[in-house]
Parts: sequence; C-alpha cells; structure tokens
Amino acid sequence: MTKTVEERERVVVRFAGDSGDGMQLAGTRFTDATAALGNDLATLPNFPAEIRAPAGTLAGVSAFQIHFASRDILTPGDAPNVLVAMNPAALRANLPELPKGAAIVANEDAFTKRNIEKAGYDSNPLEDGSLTAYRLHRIPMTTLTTRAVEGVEGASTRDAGRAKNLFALGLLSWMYGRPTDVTEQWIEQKFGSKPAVAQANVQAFKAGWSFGETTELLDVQYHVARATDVPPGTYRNVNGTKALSLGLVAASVRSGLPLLLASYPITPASELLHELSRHKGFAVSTIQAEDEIAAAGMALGAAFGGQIGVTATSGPGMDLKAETVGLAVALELPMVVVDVQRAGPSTGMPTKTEQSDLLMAIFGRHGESPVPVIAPSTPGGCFDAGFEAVRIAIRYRTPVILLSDTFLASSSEPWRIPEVGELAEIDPAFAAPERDNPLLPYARDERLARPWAIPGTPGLQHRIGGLEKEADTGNVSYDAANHARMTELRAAKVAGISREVPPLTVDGGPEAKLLVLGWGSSEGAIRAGVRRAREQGVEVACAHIRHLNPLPANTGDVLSFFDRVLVPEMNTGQLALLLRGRFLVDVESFCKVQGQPIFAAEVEREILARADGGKG
Amino acid sequence: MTKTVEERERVVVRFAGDSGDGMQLAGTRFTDATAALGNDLATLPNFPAEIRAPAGTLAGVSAFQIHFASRDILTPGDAPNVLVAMNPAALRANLPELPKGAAIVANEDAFTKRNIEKAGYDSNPLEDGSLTAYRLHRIPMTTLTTRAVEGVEGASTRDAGRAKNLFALGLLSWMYGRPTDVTEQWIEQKFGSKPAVAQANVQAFKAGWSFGETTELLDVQYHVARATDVPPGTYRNVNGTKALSLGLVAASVRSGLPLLLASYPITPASELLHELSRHKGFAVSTIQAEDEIAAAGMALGAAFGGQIGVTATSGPGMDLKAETVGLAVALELPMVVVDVQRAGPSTGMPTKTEQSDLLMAIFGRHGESPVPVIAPSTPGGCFDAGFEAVRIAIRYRTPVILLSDTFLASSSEPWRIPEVGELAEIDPAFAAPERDNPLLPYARDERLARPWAIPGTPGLQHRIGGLEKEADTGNVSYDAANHARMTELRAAKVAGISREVPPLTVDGGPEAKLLVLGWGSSEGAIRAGVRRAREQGVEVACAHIRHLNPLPANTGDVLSFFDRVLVPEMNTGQLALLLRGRFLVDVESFCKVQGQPIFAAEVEREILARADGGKG
Amino acid sequence: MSTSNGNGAAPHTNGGAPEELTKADFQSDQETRWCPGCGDYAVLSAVQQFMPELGIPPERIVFVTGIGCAGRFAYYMDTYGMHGIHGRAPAIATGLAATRNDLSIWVVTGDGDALSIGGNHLIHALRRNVPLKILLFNNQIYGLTKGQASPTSELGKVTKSTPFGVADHPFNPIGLALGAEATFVARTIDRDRHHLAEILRAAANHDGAALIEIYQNCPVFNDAAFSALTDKGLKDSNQIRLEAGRPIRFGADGERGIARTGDGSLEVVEVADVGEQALVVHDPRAADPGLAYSLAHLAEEPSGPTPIGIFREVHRPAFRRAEGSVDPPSEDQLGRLLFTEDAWTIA
Amino acid sequence: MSTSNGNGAAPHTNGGAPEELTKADFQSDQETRWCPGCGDYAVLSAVQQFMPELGIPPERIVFVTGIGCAGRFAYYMDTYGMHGIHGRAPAIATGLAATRNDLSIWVVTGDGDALSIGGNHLIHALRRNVPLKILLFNNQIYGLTKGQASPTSELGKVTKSTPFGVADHPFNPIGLALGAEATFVARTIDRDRHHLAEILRAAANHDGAALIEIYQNCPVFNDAAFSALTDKGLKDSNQIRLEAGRPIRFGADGERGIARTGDGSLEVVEVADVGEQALVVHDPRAADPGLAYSLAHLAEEPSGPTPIGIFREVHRPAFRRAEGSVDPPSEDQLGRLLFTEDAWTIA
Ligand SMILES: Cc1ncc(C[n+]2csc(CCOP(=O)(O)OP(=O)(O)O)c2C)c(N)n1
Ligand SMILES: Cc1ncc(C[n+]2csc(CCOP(=O)(O)OP(=O)(O)O)c2C)c(N)n1
Ligand code: SF4
Ligand code: SF4
Ligand SMILES: [Mg+2]
Ligand SMILES: [Mg+2]
Repeated sequence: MTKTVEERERVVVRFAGDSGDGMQLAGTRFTDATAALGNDLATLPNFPAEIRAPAGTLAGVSAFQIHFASRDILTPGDAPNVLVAMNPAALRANLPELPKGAAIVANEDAFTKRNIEKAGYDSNPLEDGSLTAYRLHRIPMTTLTTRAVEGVEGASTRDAGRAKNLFALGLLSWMYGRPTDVTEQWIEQKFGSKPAVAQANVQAFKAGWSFGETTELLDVQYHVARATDVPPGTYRNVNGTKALSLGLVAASVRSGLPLLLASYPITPASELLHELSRHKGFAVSTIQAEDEIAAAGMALGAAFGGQIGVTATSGPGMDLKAETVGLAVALELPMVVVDVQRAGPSTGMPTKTEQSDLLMAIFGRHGESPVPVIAPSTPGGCFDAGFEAVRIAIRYRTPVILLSDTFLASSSEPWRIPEVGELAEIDPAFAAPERDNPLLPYARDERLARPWAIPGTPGLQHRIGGLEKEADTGNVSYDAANHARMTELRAAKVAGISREVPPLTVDGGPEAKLLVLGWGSSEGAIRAGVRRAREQGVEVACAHIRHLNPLPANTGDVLSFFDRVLVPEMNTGQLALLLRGRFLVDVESFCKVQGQPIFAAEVEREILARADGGKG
Repeated sequence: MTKTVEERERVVVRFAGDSGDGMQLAGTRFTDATAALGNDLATLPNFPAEIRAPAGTLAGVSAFQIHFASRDILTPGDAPNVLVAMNPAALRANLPELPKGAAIVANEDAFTKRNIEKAGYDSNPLEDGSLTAYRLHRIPMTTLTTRAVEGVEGASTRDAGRAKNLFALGLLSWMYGRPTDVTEQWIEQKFGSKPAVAQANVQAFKAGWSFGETTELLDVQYHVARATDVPPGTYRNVNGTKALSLGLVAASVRSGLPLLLASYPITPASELLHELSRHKGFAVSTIQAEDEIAAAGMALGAAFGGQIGVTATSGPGMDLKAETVGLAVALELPMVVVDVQRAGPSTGMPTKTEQSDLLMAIFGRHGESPVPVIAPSTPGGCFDAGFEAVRIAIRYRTPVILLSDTFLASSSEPWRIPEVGELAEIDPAFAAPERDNPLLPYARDERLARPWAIPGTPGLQHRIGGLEKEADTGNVSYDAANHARMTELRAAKVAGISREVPPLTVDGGPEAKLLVLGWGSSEGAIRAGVRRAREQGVEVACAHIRHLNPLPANTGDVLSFFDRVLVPEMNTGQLALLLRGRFLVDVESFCKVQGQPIFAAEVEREILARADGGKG
Repeated sequence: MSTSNGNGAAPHTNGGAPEELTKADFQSDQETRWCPGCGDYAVLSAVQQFMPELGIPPERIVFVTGIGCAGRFAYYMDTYGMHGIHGRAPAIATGLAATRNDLSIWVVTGDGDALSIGGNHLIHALRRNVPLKILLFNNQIYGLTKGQASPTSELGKVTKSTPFGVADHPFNPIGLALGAEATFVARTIDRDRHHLAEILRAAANHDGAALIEIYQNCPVFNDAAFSALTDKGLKDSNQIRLEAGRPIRFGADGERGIARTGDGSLEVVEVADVGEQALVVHDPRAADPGLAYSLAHLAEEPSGPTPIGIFREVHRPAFRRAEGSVDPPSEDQLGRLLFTEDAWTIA
Repeated sequence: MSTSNGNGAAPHTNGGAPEELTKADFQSDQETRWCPGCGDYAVLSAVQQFMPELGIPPERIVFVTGIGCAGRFAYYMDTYGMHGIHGRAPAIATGLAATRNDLSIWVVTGDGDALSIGGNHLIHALRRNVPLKILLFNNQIYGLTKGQASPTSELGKVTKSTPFGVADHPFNPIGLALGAEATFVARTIDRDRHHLAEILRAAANHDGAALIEIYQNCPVFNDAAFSALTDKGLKDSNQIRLEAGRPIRFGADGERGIARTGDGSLEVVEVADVGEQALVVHDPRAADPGLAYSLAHLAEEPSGPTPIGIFREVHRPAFRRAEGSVDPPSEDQLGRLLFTEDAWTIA
C-alpha cells in the first residue's frame, strides 16, 4: 500500500517507559540517526529520581526527548508531537505535557490489569475513551518483538523481552524516515560478542520498521528536510558535561599545563568526574576527594604547584567550598570551581534543574572576596565556558566560578567542533628568577595580576597565606591603610576583567521596546520564545549574559536603551536584583522555580503579555 | 599647693603599654570608678594580634581607651585627649592617633636605650623635641612605684615592678577626680589571698594619686560632671559579648526552654563560648564542637529536640555553616547563628573589625534559602538582638542570623538593665497530639510557621529532611508545582516577619535633605557625626537598620523621602547594593575597609562634604 | 524536658511504654524505595522487629540519618526521624543527645556518609562516647549517586569514578573506630537476621556510643561483595564468630582457630595442630585494646575468614550535656543574673 | 613539570642540589612571633638544622601548614610555603603531591588543626598514603585562640572553654593514625633535638605518608604538660624509647621493660623479675599492627612511662596522581579527541 508523506519543519518525539525498558538507548540511537541525516536537533533525557524505583510505578518512569528540525533548533522542545509509551505509568507520567492532537504510540501488551493499577489508573486508558483527544496507535510491541526474535538461533525469550525498545525504535525510524544502516551497524558492534543478542535486536528493529511500512495502522510518514540554515563545519552531538570536559582538556593543551580535577561525587556534577577520569594519555588526572572541602583544597594545592586546579560540585557542595574559594581569593591563585546547579534549598530535588546559586556564587563568602563568575548557555557553549574559565583564572590568578545546571549538563545538541588552531593561546607566564631583584609575590602586572611563582623554581621560594598581606611583599600585615588598599586591588582586578568580556550583543530591531535578558541554560527557550512572538508581529529584542561577574561593560547602556526589561530566571529573581542594584533599572522578573527548564512557550506568553504595554 | 580645676564635657583617655604592663586592668578599674561617679562612658580595648609578641616591640602593644562625659556618649571616642604611654613602643604605636595639643603621660624609666631601639626610634622621643606639639609629662613611674612598695612587708621587687600600672591608674584617678575607694576595695578582694601583693598594689595606687596631688609637674585637675541626660534606671557596664550572652539566657528563661550553645573557637566569637560555659544553675549548656559544621549541626539537633539551639562563629566559620543553615531552612526549625564579623577575606585580620558578611548572611547558601538577619548596633543592644533572634526563630520556626562584629563584642558602655517583666514572653507553642487529626508536619499557622512537634510527644512521630517536601504532609516530593509553592511559602514566611519589625525611625528635622542610614556597630559614630554636623548648622537626618532581612516595612518610603541617602559601611557597600536593588534609590556609600570602626569625625566629614549640595 | 537521667537507650529507663509493642508499631506509612533485593530491606525489617524489645515507646526513639540509600532509613521507621545532610548525622545526633537524655537515639549512615565526608564527626562522636547507636551500612560503594568508589571499596575495584580501578587503600571501619577510642565496636551482616538482632541488643544496652558495621549487599552497583560470608557453601568456613570468653574457633566444625605467634601477632591455625588451649580467648572487655585491633585486621577484605560480632565493649562515662541545670531557672534567678552588685542606679 | 618519578622526599632523588646547604639556607627573613619559651622555637630550629641532610634544594621543598601557632611555621622556612586554612593542610598538600611528585612536601599542624577540624583530611591522607611528612605539634591546647581545650587535652583540664574541666575522653594521636591505616607513625619531643632529628630522618626516607606527633610545650596556656618526659629528674624513668629489633626496656638503667601478660596484653615489668628474654621485642614492621596499637595505649597521658620513637613503619605503595600522562599532549592528540568518528560535516 502507498502511504502519504507529510512535510514537517520540526518534530518532537518522546520515548517513555520503565527504567528497565531501555528508553535512553532507543533515544540516543534515534538521535545519531537523526544527526547523520543532517537535521538540527536537541535532546533531553529525564531519569527517575530513585536509583531504581519499583518497576511499573510512576517513580520508575524514564524518558528521552528529541527535538529535530530542518532549521536551527534552540531547545529540546516543550511539548512532544509523538509520545512512545511502553507502559501505563509512562503514559500517565507524560500525558500532562502532551498537547491535544499529538500522537501516542502505546505498547498495548504492557497495559495489563496489574500495570494499569500500578500506574494509578482505575481503568485501561487505551479503552476507556480518555485519550480521544489524541491520535492513539495501539501496538502489541512485546508480542511482535517476541515473534520477530523467535527465529533467531540461541536468543532467549529474555533477549526478546529486552528487545522491544528496538522495535519501537524501528517503528519511529520508519515514521520519520531515519536511516536504518546507522542503527544496525551500531547494534552489530555493540553486541558483537553476543551474536545471538545482536541478531535478536536487529530483528526487533527491522520488525518495527516493516510494521510501519506494511500495516495499515499507520498511514502517514513524515519527512523532515535536512537543516539548511546550520553554519558549515564539522559537528558532533554533545551534552553539556561532555562539552565542558573537552573545554577543560583543550585549555590544558593550549596552556601546556596538566589539569587536576578533584571532586566529590554529587548528582548531577558527578558526571564530569566520571567523564574526566576516563581520559588517559592526556595530562588530566582526577581525585575523588573525601569531601567537597578537601576537593577544593586539592585543586588549590595543584594550582600552587603550577597546574590547572579544577573542582566540580552542585549546590550543597558549593556551600562547603566557600572557605577554600575565599583562601584562593587571598592567595590569588588560579582555580576553577564548577557548580552544576540543581533545585534547592538543602538537598532539595537533586535530579531537577534550577539557577538559584547565582548570588551565592557572587556573594557567598565571608569578607570582601570578589570572584569572576561565568555561565554557559548551551550544551556546546560549555566547551567555551570551560576553556574561558581556565584562561581567565590563569591570566588573572584568581578562582573562577562556572555556573552550569542539570538541564545543560544532560541535554545535548550538535556542536560545531572548533579547530585546535581557533582556540586562544593560554600563557601561564610563570615567574622566572631575576638576578638582583628578588621576587615580590604581591607585585602586580598591568592587569593587577600577581606573579605565579611555582615550587621547583630556584630562588623564588616564598610564603603565602590567608592572613591579610602587605602589598608587593606579601608579608603578613595588620596595617589599616594596607587592608583598604588590598581590598581595593582585589576588587579592581576582578572588575578589570570586563575589558576582555565581549560586549552584550542585542538581537532585535530598533523598534523593540522590550528586552528579554537572560543568563545560563534558558537561552534556547528565550530565543525560541522571542522568535515565536516576532512571528506574531511583536517587536521584541533579546540578549544573553555569559559573564555574570564582571558584567559586560555595556550592560548598563543596553538596559537603559529599552523601555522595559524582562529577565526570565529559574530562581526568585537573582540576576534581576543584581541588575537593579548595579544600574537602578526597573527590571521585571519572570521567575520559574519548578525544577524544570524554562520553556519557549512561557517566554512567548510573558512577551505577549507585555506587548503593546500589557501589564505583564 | 593649690591646683586649678577645669571643667570638661567629655574626655578620652587611652592607657597604652606592653602586653605585660596590665593596661587592660588599669583601664577596666578606671572604667568602674568612672561608672560609679555617674559619668556616661564607652570603652574599647585593643589587644595585639600576636598571642604574645616580643616585649617592648610595636606588635606587643596593648591599649585600653575610655571615653567619659557629662552627656550621653555614642562611641568610645576617636582621638584621645590623654595618652598614658608605659614604654616607647606604646608611644610610637599610638602617637599617630593623638591630636596635637593632647597630653602624654610617659613612664620615663621605660625609655631605656634598648626599649627605644626596640620601638624603632633612633633617638629618645622624650628628649629629641619630637613631642613639642603635645603636653608631655615625664614621670619615673617604675622608680616611684618601687619606692612606694619598698615599705611593704614581704612584697618582692617583682611585685613592685608589676604594680606600676596601678601607679598610673592612681595618677589618672587624681587628674580626673575618680573615687579611690572603689579601686582600693577591688584590690583588697582581688588579692585578698596575697595580702603583701594587695598592699603593694594599694601603695602604688596611692603613690600615683598623691604624686598628682603634690608634685608640681601636674598643675591642672579636670572635672567631668556626672551625666544628667542619661535616662533613669539601673545600669551596669557591659560589652557586646556579655550583653549577648545575657540576652540569650533571658530568652531561655522567658521561653522556658533550655539553651545549647554549640561552638568552635574562633577569634573573636570564642568569647561568647567562654562566657556561656560559665553559667551554672541556668539551663544553658555549651559544647565545643570538633568544627563549625558540627557546631551548627549540634545546635540544629538541639532545636529538633525542642530546645534553643545556638551556634556562634566569625567569618571563616560562617562559610562552613552555610549547608547546615540551609538544612534548617528546609526543616523549618528554630536556630540562632551568631556571626561576630571580623576583617576578611579568608583568615584576613582576625583581631580587626569589619561588616563584610552582610550579603553572605542573606545570600550565602545554595538554592532559594531565605533567612532572617538581625544586627545589633550597640554593646547593650546585643542583649535585645540576642533575645529577639531567639524569639523570631521560635515564632517562625526558622534559623536566624545575628550579625555582630569585633568592635561591638569588645567595646563596652553602661547598659540600662531591663526588669525581667519588661521582657517579651516567648511561647514555644509545641504541637500537641489531637485525636482524629494526625499531625501535618508542614501545615502552617497564620504566620506560615509549621508545627514544632518534639520527640517524646506521643502520637506525633514524624520524619523530616532536606529533600523538598510536599506542602502540609511533609512527604518527599519532586512535584514541580509543589516546589514552586514551597519556595514561595518559605520566602513569604520570612518576608512576613516585617509585620513585627519596628518601623525605621528617622532622627532629624523636616528640612533635612540628606539621610545618613547605617546598620550594625556604626550607630554611635553616625549619631555623633550627625550631631557634630548639626552643631555646625547642617540639616541632616539619620536612621539605623537593625533588621536587615526582612527590612522594616517603611524602608522604601523613608529612602524616597530624602534627596540624598548616605550609607556608611565597613565594607565595599553591601547594604547600599541591597537597598538600591530593592528600592531603586541612588544610595551613596561611604566605605571604610580598614579593620577599624567608623569614626564620628569621618561621618561628620562625609556629611559636610555633601552639605549644600556638595558633590561628596 | 530531659526528665530521665539515665541513657534513654537503656531498657530500664522505659517509662510508660505500652505493654505490647509490635513490629508494626515501628513501620511508617511510606513506601520503601530501595532497589529490588537491596540489603537495606533486610536490615530495616530486622530493626523494626527488634525495636519492641527496647521497651521504649516509639515517641522516645529518634532515627537521625545521613544522605545515601541507607539514609532513607529514617522515612520508614514510625519514630521521630531526621534525614539530615551528608555526613553530619553524628553531629546532629550529638546535639540532640546533649539536650535530651530521655531519648533513644539511633544513627543510620553509609560507608561514604560515615567514613568519607562524615569521618570527622564519626570519630569525635565515638571519642566523646555520645550515647548513640550508629548503624553503618557498609556496601563498599556509593549507591545513591550510582556507583562511585567509597573509602571501603577494595583496591582495584572498577567504579564510575575509578575506571582504572581503586588505587587508595581502604579504611577498616572497625580499626578506625577503635583508633577513635570507641567503647563499643561490632560487625554483623544484613542477611543474618539473628546475629544482627543479637548485636542490636548488645548495642542498645551499652551506655555510650556503639558503632555497628553492617555488611550490606548492593545488588545493583556492588553485588555479592560479601558472598564469602553469606553464601551457603562459604559462610561456615569464613565467618569467625567472636564470642566473649570463648576461644576463637571457626569453620564448619570449628576445626580452625586464632592463635598468637611468638611475636604476639595473630594467625589462623588448625585446632588439631595446636590444641584448643593454644587458641586466643576473645575478650572484648580487655583493658588493652590491642587484641580487638589485631582481630579487625585479620582480614583486610571480607573475601576470606572474617570476624563478626563484638570486637570491643568497655565502659567509659558517656557524654552528657555540659554543666548547667536542666530546667530553666526562675525569673528571680534571672533577675539576680542581670542585676549585679556593680550595677548603679540613676534616678 | 613532574620530572622525577621518585618521591621528592627521598634523598636519592636529589637532583642538582648545591653541594653545601646549611641551616641558614632554610631560615626565612621573617621575625619569629611565638611566645618566649614556646616549644615551637626548638622544633623550628631542629627542622632547619635537619633540612640540609635531605640533599634537596630549598626550591623543591614545600611546607603547607594549617592555622594555629604551629601554622606560622611556614613563614619561617626559606622554602616554598603555604599557610592555608584551619584543618585543611593535608588536603591542600594532597593536591600538590598528586600533581608534583618532584617535591618534598611537609605539613605542619597543631592538635586542634589536625585532630579537631582537620580530622577527616588527616585520616584520609594517611589512608591514601600520600607522600607527606606530617608534623603534628601536640601541645594539648588551643594556643593561637588563647587557651581552649583541644581533642588531646586531658580529662578534667580547666580551660577557657571548659571552666568545669574537660569532660570528653581525648584522642590518642598515635592510635588514631594507626586506626587510619597509617604506614609510618612516630612520636618525639620538642626538647629532645637528637631524637627529633632521628625521627625526621626516618620519616624523610619513608616513601609514603609519615605522621610525627611532637610533644610541644606551650608555656603560656599549658605549661609543663610533658615535664614527665622532659624534666631532668623524670625523663629517664618515663621515656620508653622504642627501637626496632630491641627488647623494650626503659628506666635509668633499663631496669624496667614491657612484656605480654597471659592474655596477650602489654604490661610494665621489672626486668629483674622476668628476665630480658620475656620482654617484648619492638617490631615496627610487623604485619599485625596490634603491637604498635597496644604500645600507643600503654600511656593514655604523658604523665608516666610513655613510648617515644617509631611505632610503625611499613611499606605500602604511595599515593600517586591518578592515571593520565604527565606532559600535556600534542595538538594533534587534542584534535583526535575533539573530532570523533561520529562527527559529521556540513558544507
Ligand atoms: C554535601 C553533599 N555532597 C555530596 C552529596 C551526594 N551524595 C549523596 S549520598 C552520597 C554517598 C552515598 O554513599 P553511601 O554513604 O555509601 O550510602 P549508600 O548510598 O551506599 O547507602 C553522596 C556522595 C550530597 N548529597 N551532599
Ligand atoms: C574555620 C576556622 N575555625 C576556627 C579558627 C580559629 N582557630 C585558629 S587556630 C585554632 C586552633 C589552634 O589550636 P592548635 O591547632 O592546637 O594549634 P596551636 O595554636 O595550639 O599551635 C582555631 C580554633 C579558624 N582560623 N578558622
Ligand atoms: S543502589 Fe544499592 S544500596 Fe542503593 S538501594 Fe539500590 S541496591 Fe540498595
Ligand atoms: S600560645 Fe603557646 S603554642 Fe602559641 S606561641 Fe605562645 S607558647 Fe607557643
Ligand atoms: Mg555505601
Ligand atoms: Mg595546640
């Protein structure tokens, strides 16, 4: 039979099932095939909070969402167009976010009485008419998979049961015309050692595909053209964690300095520790410290030794690092502190995202202790942020805080890989012995940075510490004027970084009266929201801050150029307070503190509410 | 011979000598005699930073300053009128702060070649004419003391050497007509066990007095009338540490709850631990914890048990308590955290004062974790602040941060002792079992406070923790809307305290265009500076903020009422930033970050600079 | 508030406990959220089963836990409970014990919670001999954070944070506790409900800090770590059950034992070769803690013969609140504190 | 940067040390700021005196110190030095050691710095066997903060923070270090310059973490705490000098010794009564750490017969930087890391 093929500009697919159903695998395979096809894309996994919640329960649902399109993509998408539901719990957990009219592909075999109850349904949603608003496709995936696998030599029924995610993958691959070879090759080599299992999976995958091709259940196939407005270059798909780790390694190479990541495990920051521990052959080493305080101390110790000291954590761990970061401020040694923000306060919601550590990063230490703060805004941007953090730390001999978040760390997008040559050079500029003028550990260069004199250098022996130091000599000093001066110098040094901070660039026509200003992971949602508002004829501008301290030099001017400034944040208005205090501009906040990323639709709504003088 | 007696409204005397010379003792005795006389007064000790620096060196100088007057006193005084210098180092260290024309009473016996060199002088300042600008009195105190003591049965020459501080005290007592009996009685009972020593000291003291009475060296005696504008009441002389400890004990009595202070030693906060450890017979107990994290945890444990949990520290220790304070925010349990601010960043200048922990107190925790912040502004005010902190903590089930500083903790003034009856009642309002409706640990009263259900109460067993909690039930919840709601509730609860915060009261006439707004220990200096400016005909108003979070409800109105607002702070403008951000008022800062208190003269100068539209 | 002056944990202080408490009285309404087959289930059930024995009503029992899978324990006990922050449970519990000696306070912690981030609080709680019963769930892995190495992970173990194998020598929890001057130190196993109950009983009766290391299997990230001590075929030959006053023998028919070599070190011997009189007699109360310490180091890893039971049990005054009476004083007393003699009055 | 692959602390790695280093080469220009008569002076001078023996040039030696009077040590050594924050020196030094194995790294800490706030870092540095030489100045008091109790202050001691006397049982630093799996543990005395140098020498030669407890007198806040071991009249009868391979004897004429009782515990005996062959022969290298542990607990307080010297000295691979080569790779290598096969190109 022939099937109609419909064109789509963008599609959002969400694979959802029990933690045991292999949805993350189905999702990543679909992603690779999509990338290979040249669509632009963005993905977001969503794991259950429990290590392993009881099978079939809502708490055990695991999902993977992919947004792909023929034009540049800004977010993993808000609402899915298609939901693959491998069991009742998966359906129930994800239905709230499904817009009416969307398609549901359900594995009806899994809708047993027991599972339906476990999910908290009184009746079978596939039959009680509660889904009439959606395009429901009921498919006995388990049965079909088992049948497809039966033929395979030495494949157990267990293997068959396990392969139904590949059936789903095959089916979706057909629906959206994804290439099959990519996936089959992957299966072959993944299970190379177990040919039977490999075979079983290939069969399941093929079965899914031909099911779409042949049955009448599905009549439409969709086509999403390859993205054309993507700038040329070589791309790979990375999430924020991966990109950040590569940025750090790149900084190590470009500075010629080995890098030590000392970290204490914590969700979601642990991933960076796992990632960097795997790098062999590069001058990257890792230590799992006894706690976050020790981790920060170890990074600082490495910095004292002339290497790149990095420590990574999330909220609770940041509290614990404060004292050591303060010491680094006094010692004026380079050091990078990564905070992958999560929902707080306290233990909060460890697997959920938030942006509520901004003011802590800037003010969360006793005494006057200024620290540069950088925040990437896209997964790929984490590469640049990591590289930049190291560069600034070394150039200014200062600890630098990098604020990522759960959403950035785990969502992925195609990232244009930079040529090594494109990357800035980083000059450690270690102090060298000069005959007849002894080292002045707290003398300063034109950037107000002090000498980095590392152990092993003959003649430069010196002592530094957390007590206030006399300018130049670095000797302990309780002198009043000196303390004022040193406080001044430390502040001026950090403030001076703004000379190197790229100016804030505004996207929007001169008629725009409203500026939407964001920071961190909300960039995609903000740009998408702005685009949608514009498509409705609303004049609106947007800009995104990547350097939170110091702020870009032109920030004040930009703010004062607009009648209204809207700052969407996943907190109660932290950047807003800062901007108001610094520039006395009546910034308005859109605050979302739900442990979820900001969605384009929400930004769009907020913009429209303010369009033609709406009161917001 | 007859001597003239001159009237003085206010006098500032500074006793300075080597750490070994007993200057603190001389100072405190002089203070008691002065208090007995009914002068108003304020004092400030100044210890060397070293535990015991080499004798005779600048680092070893110890001083005690007292400001007494016939009208109400606001500060320990800026510049001394009289400097007692027991050795060259003491002279050298204090001369810079001595205004021309002031009197110097020097122990010439101590100006030996060796001591003169140790102090870093090339020649003897008593002889090289470098002191011509001052009224110099050279007195061989050591010799005179020895002679006076010779007579005493069984007093060693060592005792004599040790007694010269009492000679100085006697002399100054004569100069300012302080009563002698008070001091002599004190000596008797202090050294009651060693009559010889007691005798030696009394003799030295008497010798000092009669030296003034008889010799021609000193021709003027000064008289400072008893203070008349001091409100009636019973007074005692207290420093901030003492007053704070009394406030906490009083809160324990008025709430009927035992109090636990868990603390880890740190300068200057250790004093509170020492002070409270001594209280027997009161339901006050103390633990020296293994570190600041444990100290905070122990206080929180006590709070969970239904008692008053308090922990006290200074800067570096505050960094370490952040995570536990965040837990207390999530648990919504009462707890008081005292931060006796000192000069930072890092170890900084442990013995010097500063106000640079304000923004850390408000924002220094990950996630959205609002905490009330209170700051006393006078030594006596520490009593009220301590009491109030406990009251708010209990009423709102929240941790409260109390920001004191080195200056407040160590300076003293007469404090009007409140009648126990004057003190507010504090009702712990523990949850009681109610038949047929089980406890909802996160249900809220009209103040949004939750039930405090303490172990030992039958039927109220429940579990709380740092994971986000479902409203009312307190069960662990990852629900998006619930997290938003709980974030909202925690913020609203703390913000709501402003209902009980006394409105900001402005001192100044309606013509004033300039408001000087301060917080913390600078109140005395600000009021004195304002007074001086007014005496010069400048119209200026002042106000002082004791509740930093939430701010008094009328803060915005007060700010907008004035053309200009000047905020003097011992930091780089932390309160200023907060006020600007909250109220969009172009607040001006006077920042002093020298490890020293703000002086009245500095405030005066800043006001005058702004008088009639000066640019400041 | 603190009425009883005994250690809340000691049965004899049982004031007004309802006659008949049952396991059910200690089960909360929260659904347990551990992985299928997790050793935590067995320990939870054993503890709930044991609780009635204490003769202390649930409202006078408190569980303070750290963060980790083990830390969730608090939610499942129908007592008072606090799920604190990572590593700090011993400190929080110390504050509670300092102010409420009428309570029976239990701490539940993991190998990472207690020995990595919380190491300092643990050793100080033991040194102070705070009356806490500390259950250390040792699964030799970080469970909640999904599989990193812990301070008890064995050398060479490949984990998410040690892809090339653990390089750091692990702690011996019993040894560390002894080094920290602990007065009660024992080891038991999640799957041995009887032995577990026995140890809980002894710990509850100890007036002071009790550290119980519980070998706990984590089927997801570190399965079978203790199979040498739990598997049918192996346990008899590997469990060295320590019993006070008894010569230390083990093996299916007690054919092996522990004796001292010439230099005083401990060694495993065949009883047949040396005779029972040559065996070391276990004495957890010995003044010299050396024996307990040597026994702790008999097996660096639980892969071969490993002692379980009470290593040390000695008396030392338990931590009590600092000086200061228990009940808030009268207002007159406060008045006297405020109005000192050196005060003066201005009319 | 990390060229030498040996332990920087071992003399044999002496690369390019000038022939003649003297004490003066290790004295900084800073004026020492301890109280008159403080034991810290003696230790400083002994350490400066010993340094040349290392045969390592000053620029390859680093002193990392904590906060406290002891912490000031760094300022007085003309080497590289960092005066860190309270209790964290072992962690900071671990980071340095992990990245620079060409350095000789020394940590100076106090009893409060190392055992109170810094306890966790200390035990983990010992467990990991990080090549650090840790000098623990134990004066059984908080000096810098002017006289509060420390975790080694004896029971009943009245201090600023314990006006009614210390109520908490103190740590035994040697015992705690052994409990933390330390490979080198020793004790010496500030006033015994010879013994101190001997111990420093042994520690420097140890490839791994070395903990040296130094009894240090604080004349201002805790004077004469160790007089039993330092005073003319008393020291001979109280110092039990441990020497490897030698029977443990002490007393003016070695008339007393240490023997094992029937149950294997240690006891002090008159050599005349039992004969030398009955004495315990000291073996810091014994596999079983029990002896060292028992010796550590022979004296709970240094008021009577107290062992000094090396309690334990065993070999275990020292902590090294995690996997990863030492020198940053070429840009091509980086290129290969960035451009993976799954990358695709858009023209
Ligand atoms: C300050 C802080 N650091 C890190 C974490 C993350 N974290 C939670 S539990 C845990 C360790 C869990 O291991 P363990 O203590 O052995 O308990 P288990 O899960 O194995 O029972 C870690 C690192 C945290 N919650 N807080
Ligand atoms: C985080 C922090 N807490 C507390 C202090 C205050 N402090 C400085 S040194 C010290 C303890 C000193 O005792 P010890 O370590 O024994 O060294 P000692 O002075 O006796 O040589 C303390 C509590 C600090 N500097 N930082
Ligand atoms: S991860 Fe391991 S320890 Fe945690 S619940 Fe699962 S099985 Fe138990
Ligand atoms: S206080 Fe004690 S330890 Fe510190 S310098 Fe003085 S004598 Fe030495
Ligand atoms: Mg574990
Ligand atoms: Mg000490």
